[in-house]
Amino acid sequence: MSLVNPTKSTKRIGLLLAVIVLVAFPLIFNNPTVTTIATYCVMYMAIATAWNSFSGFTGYVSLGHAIFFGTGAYTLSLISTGLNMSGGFPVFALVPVAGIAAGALAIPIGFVALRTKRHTFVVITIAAFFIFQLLAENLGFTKGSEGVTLAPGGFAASDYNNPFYYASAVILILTVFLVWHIKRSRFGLQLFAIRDEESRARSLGVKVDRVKLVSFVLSAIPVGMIGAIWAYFIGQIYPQFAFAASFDVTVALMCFFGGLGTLAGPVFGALVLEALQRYLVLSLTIQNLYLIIYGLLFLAVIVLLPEGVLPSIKKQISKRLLPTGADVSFNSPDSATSGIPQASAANKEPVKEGKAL
Amino acid sequence: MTAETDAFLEVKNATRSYGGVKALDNCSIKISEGKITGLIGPNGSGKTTLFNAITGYESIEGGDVYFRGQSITGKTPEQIFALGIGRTFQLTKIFARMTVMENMFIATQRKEGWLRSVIRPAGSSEELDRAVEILKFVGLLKLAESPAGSLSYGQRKLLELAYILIADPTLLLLDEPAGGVNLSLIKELGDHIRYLNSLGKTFLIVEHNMDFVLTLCHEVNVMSSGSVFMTGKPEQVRSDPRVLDAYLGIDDFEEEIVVP
Amino acid sequence: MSAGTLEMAILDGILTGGVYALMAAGLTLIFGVLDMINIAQGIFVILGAYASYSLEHSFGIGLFEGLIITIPAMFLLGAFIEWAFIRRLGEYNRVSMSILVTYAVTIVIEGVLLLHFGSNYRSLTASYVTQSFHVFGNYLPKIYLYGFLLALASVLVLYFILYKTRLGVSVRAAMDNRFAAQLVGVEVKRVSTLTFAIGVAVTAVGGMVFGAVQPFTPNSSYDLISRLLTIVVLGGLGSVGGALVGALVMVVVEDIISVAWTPTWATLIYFAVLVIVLLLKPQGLFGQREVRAQ
Amino acid sequence: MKSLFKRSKQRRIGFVIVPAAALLLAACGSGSSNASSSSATSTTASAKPIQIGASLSLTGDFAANGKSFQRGYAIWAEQVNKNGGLLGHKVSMKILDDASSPTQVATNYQDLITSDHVPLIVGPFSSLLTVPAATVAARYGYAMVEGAGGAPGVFTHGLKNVFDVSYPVKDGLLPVANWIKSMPAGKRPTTAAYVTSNNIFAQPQIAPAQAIMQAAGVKTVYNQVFQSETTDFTPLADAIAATHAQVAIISTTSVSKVIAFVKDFITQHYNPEILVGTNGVNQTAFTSAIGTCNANGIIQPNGWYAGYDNTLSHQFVKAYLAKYGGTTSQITASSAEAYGVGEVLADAVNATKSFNQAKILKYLHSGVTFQTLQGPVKFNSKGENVDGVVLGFQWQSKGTKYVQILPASDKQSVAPLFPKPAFCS
Repeated sequence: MSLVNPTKSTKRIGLLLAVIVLVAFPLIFNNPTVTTIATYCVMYMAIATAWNSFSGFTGYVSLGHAIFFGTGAYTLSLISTGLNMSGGFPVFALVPVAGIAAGALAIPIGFVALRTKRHTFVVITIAAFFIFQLLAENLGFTKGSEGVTLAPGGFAASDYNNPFYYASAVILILTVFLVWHIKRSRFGLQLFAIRDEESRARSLGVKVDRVKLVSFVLSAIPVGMIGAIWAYFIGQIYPQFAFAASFDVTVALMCFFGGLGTLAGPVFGALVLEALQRYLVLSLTIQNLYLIIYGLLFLAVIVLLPEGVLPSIKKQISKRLLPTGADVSFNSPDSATSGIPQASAANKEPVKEGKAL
Repeated sequence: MTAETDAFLEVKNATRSYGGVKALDNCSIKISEGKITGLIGPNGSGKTTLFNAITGYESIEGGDVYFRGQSITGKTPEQIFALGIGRTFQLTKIFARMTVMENMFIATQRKEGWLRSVIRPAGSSEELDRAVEILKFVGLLKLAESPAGSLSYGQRKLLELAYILIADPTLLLLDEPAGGVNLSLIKELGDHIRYLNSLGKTFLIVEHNMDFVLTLCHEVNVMSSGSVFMTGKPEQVRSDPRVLDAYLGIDDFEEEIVVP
Repeated sequence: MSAGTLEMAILDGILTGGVYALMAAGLTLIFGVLDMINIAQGIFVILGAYASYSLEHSFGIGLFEGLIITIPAMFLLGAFIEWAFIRRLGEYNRVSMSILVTYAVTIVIEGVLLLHFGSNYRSLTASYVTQSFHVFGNYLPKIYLYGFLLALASVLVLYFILYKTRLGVSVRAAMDNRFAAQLVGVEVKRVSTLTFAIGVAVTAVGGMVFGAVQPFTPNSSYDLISRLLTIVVLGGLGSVGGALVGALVMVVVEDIISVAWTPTWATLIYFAVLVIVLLLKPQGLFGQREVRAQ
Repeated sequence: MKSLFKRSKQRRIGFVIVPAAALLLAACGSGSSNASSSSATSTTASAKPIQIGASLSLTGDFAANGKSFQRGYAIWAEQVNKNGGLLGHKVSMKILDDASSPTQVATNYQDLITSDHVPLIVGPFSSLLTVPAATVAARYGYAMVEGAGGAPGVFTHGLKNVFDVSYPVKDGLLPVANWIKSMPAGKRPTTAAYVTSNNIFAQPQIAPAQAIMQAAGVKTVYNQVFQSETTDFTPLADAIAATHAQVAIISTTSVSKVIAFVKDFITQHYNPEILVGTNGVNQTAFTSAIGTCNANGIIQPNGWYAGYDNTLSHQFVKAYLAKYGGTTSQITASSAEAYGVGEVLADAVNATKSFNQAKILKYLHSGVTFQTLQGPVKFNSKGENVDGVVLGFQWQSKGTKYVQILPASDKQSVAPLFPKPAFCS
């Protein structure tokens, strides 16, 4: 009886394959449209993984991670224009700086926001988001609503996207690696404990406030770094795009789609949703009806697959292969999120007995 | 049957009210080290409030709580837990989406840098051994990798006990451990408690199942209207007419609602 | 700043705040009873505005008379949505899932409105929309006062329902402790449906006043919902009175800063006030302190 | 754009449903926005048809204008085909939706250029999207003629391939300012209030006009920048009314804001002698919200209107009404801007007799003057239209007629209503 996953070696091979595909992809598919879409996919995969490592693991939904994306974008843009950098690879050296800036900013924001309970936390992250967007619009050094324009990368047009792709891929690999460690660490257990029964976790000696804050800060750093790469890639930032209101909901939907709180879910969700969406927008133009159908189908997914796509598939497969309930989770490291309602299990127990006075 | 002069745990004149109702009214209680102490009383007499006051879940407006001679009044639940007082809840609080084994590691505190704890795997080999031992003891080992949410109600009670035990508390407060649990498990539970007691652990147990309390406990306190009005051996309590009086007029309401 | 401007700003703030309070009152009820965040409240308000618009333009039914139709219609819509989707949310991840579900509801309604009305601005017109009263040496738009009075009346009705009716007792019990309420015989499911429906019905009134005060498109709901959420949190989740105070604080703070200093920073100051209040009182101005035990 | 749950980006997650939607739409035979090239005319375009690529905001914040642009481009393509196509090639528009997102607009142009290999592209809607779009185009040496990227920020970073056929945004209020300056001293207003939303289309208009007016002795009594998230405009409007400024200038990008201000001016019985809104005043949403009669005398600068007396413009208006029906007042300047973009691009192609982007770029930079429905267009080195003319329009005849009043020297201009008549109600 151990925590060691019996399928570790197959997982390793799968992981290795994934990394190879990630690295080789732009070399094989070198159409710039494809690599553009791939770059955004990798960006969102990293962001979703990072967001999930806080919101998915603790159950505190952040709608303010756009702050860190924007901070990263502005950090790189303002420093590179301030230093009159003329594009090229040196600009990427600012990406870690952007990550540090985002992480540093996450400390006071997290400190304030995490004092509140879940519902309030959602709203306070919204408020914080507005504050930072307004600051970006009105402060002198951010150039206000005029935005900041960066020097173009200056790479050859044929493989212009590759530096951005690989920079994002490095962040993605590091983020997944970190989150993988977090998930199997004591710290990860504490995060899940907070999600399931926060007050009880506290009373068991989990330093709840510190654990939440550390998780919040750690999740902000990759988002800031991707924000920086995005700004360099897109070439110009405006407050309303760098601090985009839709950002967190987009990412939340990706994580939900793949499986909230799992490791593979956000990566899968971001990959599928971002790629498919970009591809479909390019291949067809549908307007308002599309909103309705999309919304309805999403509702259907929520009602039918409430755990997200990956965990639901996994469950189905496990059910087929191993019909005994207790063993299902044995093969599934993500079982911590299987979300079996508490009451249903409890109700199985006979209720009224042993109550003699 | 006199209590020792320096009590292991002592609550002095605790007071707590909600609106106009006094949940604790000048309530005092002493617990002796190494004993199993019962706490009974009709519904609404303040037993759970007293538990909450001791374990830091609720503040008291007046009075003091002492543990091993030191005041622990006003400390937070985690501080009190760290002092070695563990508790369970009437409605169990387990971590439903984590596996049983993962539940076991939440309460294991180790002195390590928090930054390292972020990526170090949970559960050292000695902790794992200990968790296995405890799960074996409570009979949940075969379910170690199941999500805790899939456990039955009685199993959850056992899990709650188990994950507290891993932190090795010296005093355990159990809130209705037998409530809603089937008869065979109740017997097993009693054996577990006796065994742990023989290892030196002190218990304070709130329970409605009289047979369970009176056969298990060394000493029983009876509460009514927010204070302890008698303390004695089980046989004394059983025969004291005041205890029956205290329960009179209480309908069966509580019998219906103990289980979620 | 000339004499009377500040007083007018405060008065404006109070009147406008009343309207926001009304829109937020439904949200806070839903928050309290169903333990969820209803992102769709913004689009319900806009839907309410379009409902009034349609009645006015297609059938010549006045704004106030139209409420007789729009309130029950929104009530039924709310009951349906609760029954169809909200009820299916589990206890786990309830906050996240409620955001996602109501977000999906939002885009469906938005899509329907876009399909039917297009993306151009519409506004409700009636004589009292541009008429005014004379106060403080200034003029006060009648619609603001009517809107405020209507909002106040609606909030009073809500109060009556909550504190004087059998349903109200159930609602408050469910807000306090869903589980315990169930144990004492409250049909939490039914109460949830009714609460959601009432919360949505209120937007018929809120939407009518909102639409009379400012033009709207199907897109307008997003700004609105962000504001309503901050109001509800500022006032304290589940507190109708808190929603009123929260809304007043929001608009009055912004209005005072706007005229006494500069509109540039007015919004930011409000959000800063919100953060500071929550720092000092995490449960909001009138929120119940979270019970730490079971 | 600033609201939290705005759909523009997240809608993209809708791909799940999109295939279904696509099928459904295909089955219904609707939903295709591409101009149909099958409605062939009698011309003898022999060469194979070409596609002209564009990304427009058909959904999201800029959707209303994006759709106007789409109409403008469609009519232009139709007109070109009617006249034999471009260098003998039939043209069709390939328009992708960018949902008002800069990320998507860049992807779209990338795709148009590198996957569809469109020989020509035209610009998106909104200055906010122009730079990301033009940056991608520049990478492949494409010229980007556009009609809605006139904010100063577009021209400040040395993009060599952007050409804006509209007048530069910062010039928007100059005709009004110059008109006031030209008034005789005794008649000229002496106080002015300015209020603008914090926005790259609105804000840059204020300073140049203010400088001219102050030089002419018009004192600034109120000048504030507000946030588009503002919940309650009444105190701002009240504060302006309280200054009794003789000139009130409201610079916004949304008709809802200008409605809010004017409504309050009406209730406050504040009647400035000159009342200008930089956007939305000409829309029916505006007149119906404040009441037609109350619109009387309100001024808006713009580059074009359906009554513009220009042969190309007449042609456009006729084609528009034939294709979309409605009345002339429903044709927006945005549609005309898009059409103008097409005209300039077509001229450049015809003049260079090629689709070679380098030649087209060179020609556009050569300083020639193009004739468009909005009047002459001539680009400076930054790509701004130095010949861009800003016109001033005013509601007259109790709000029933929208007429050109500025510049006064223009033969089409009628005499302005000055001072503005009092509000009706």
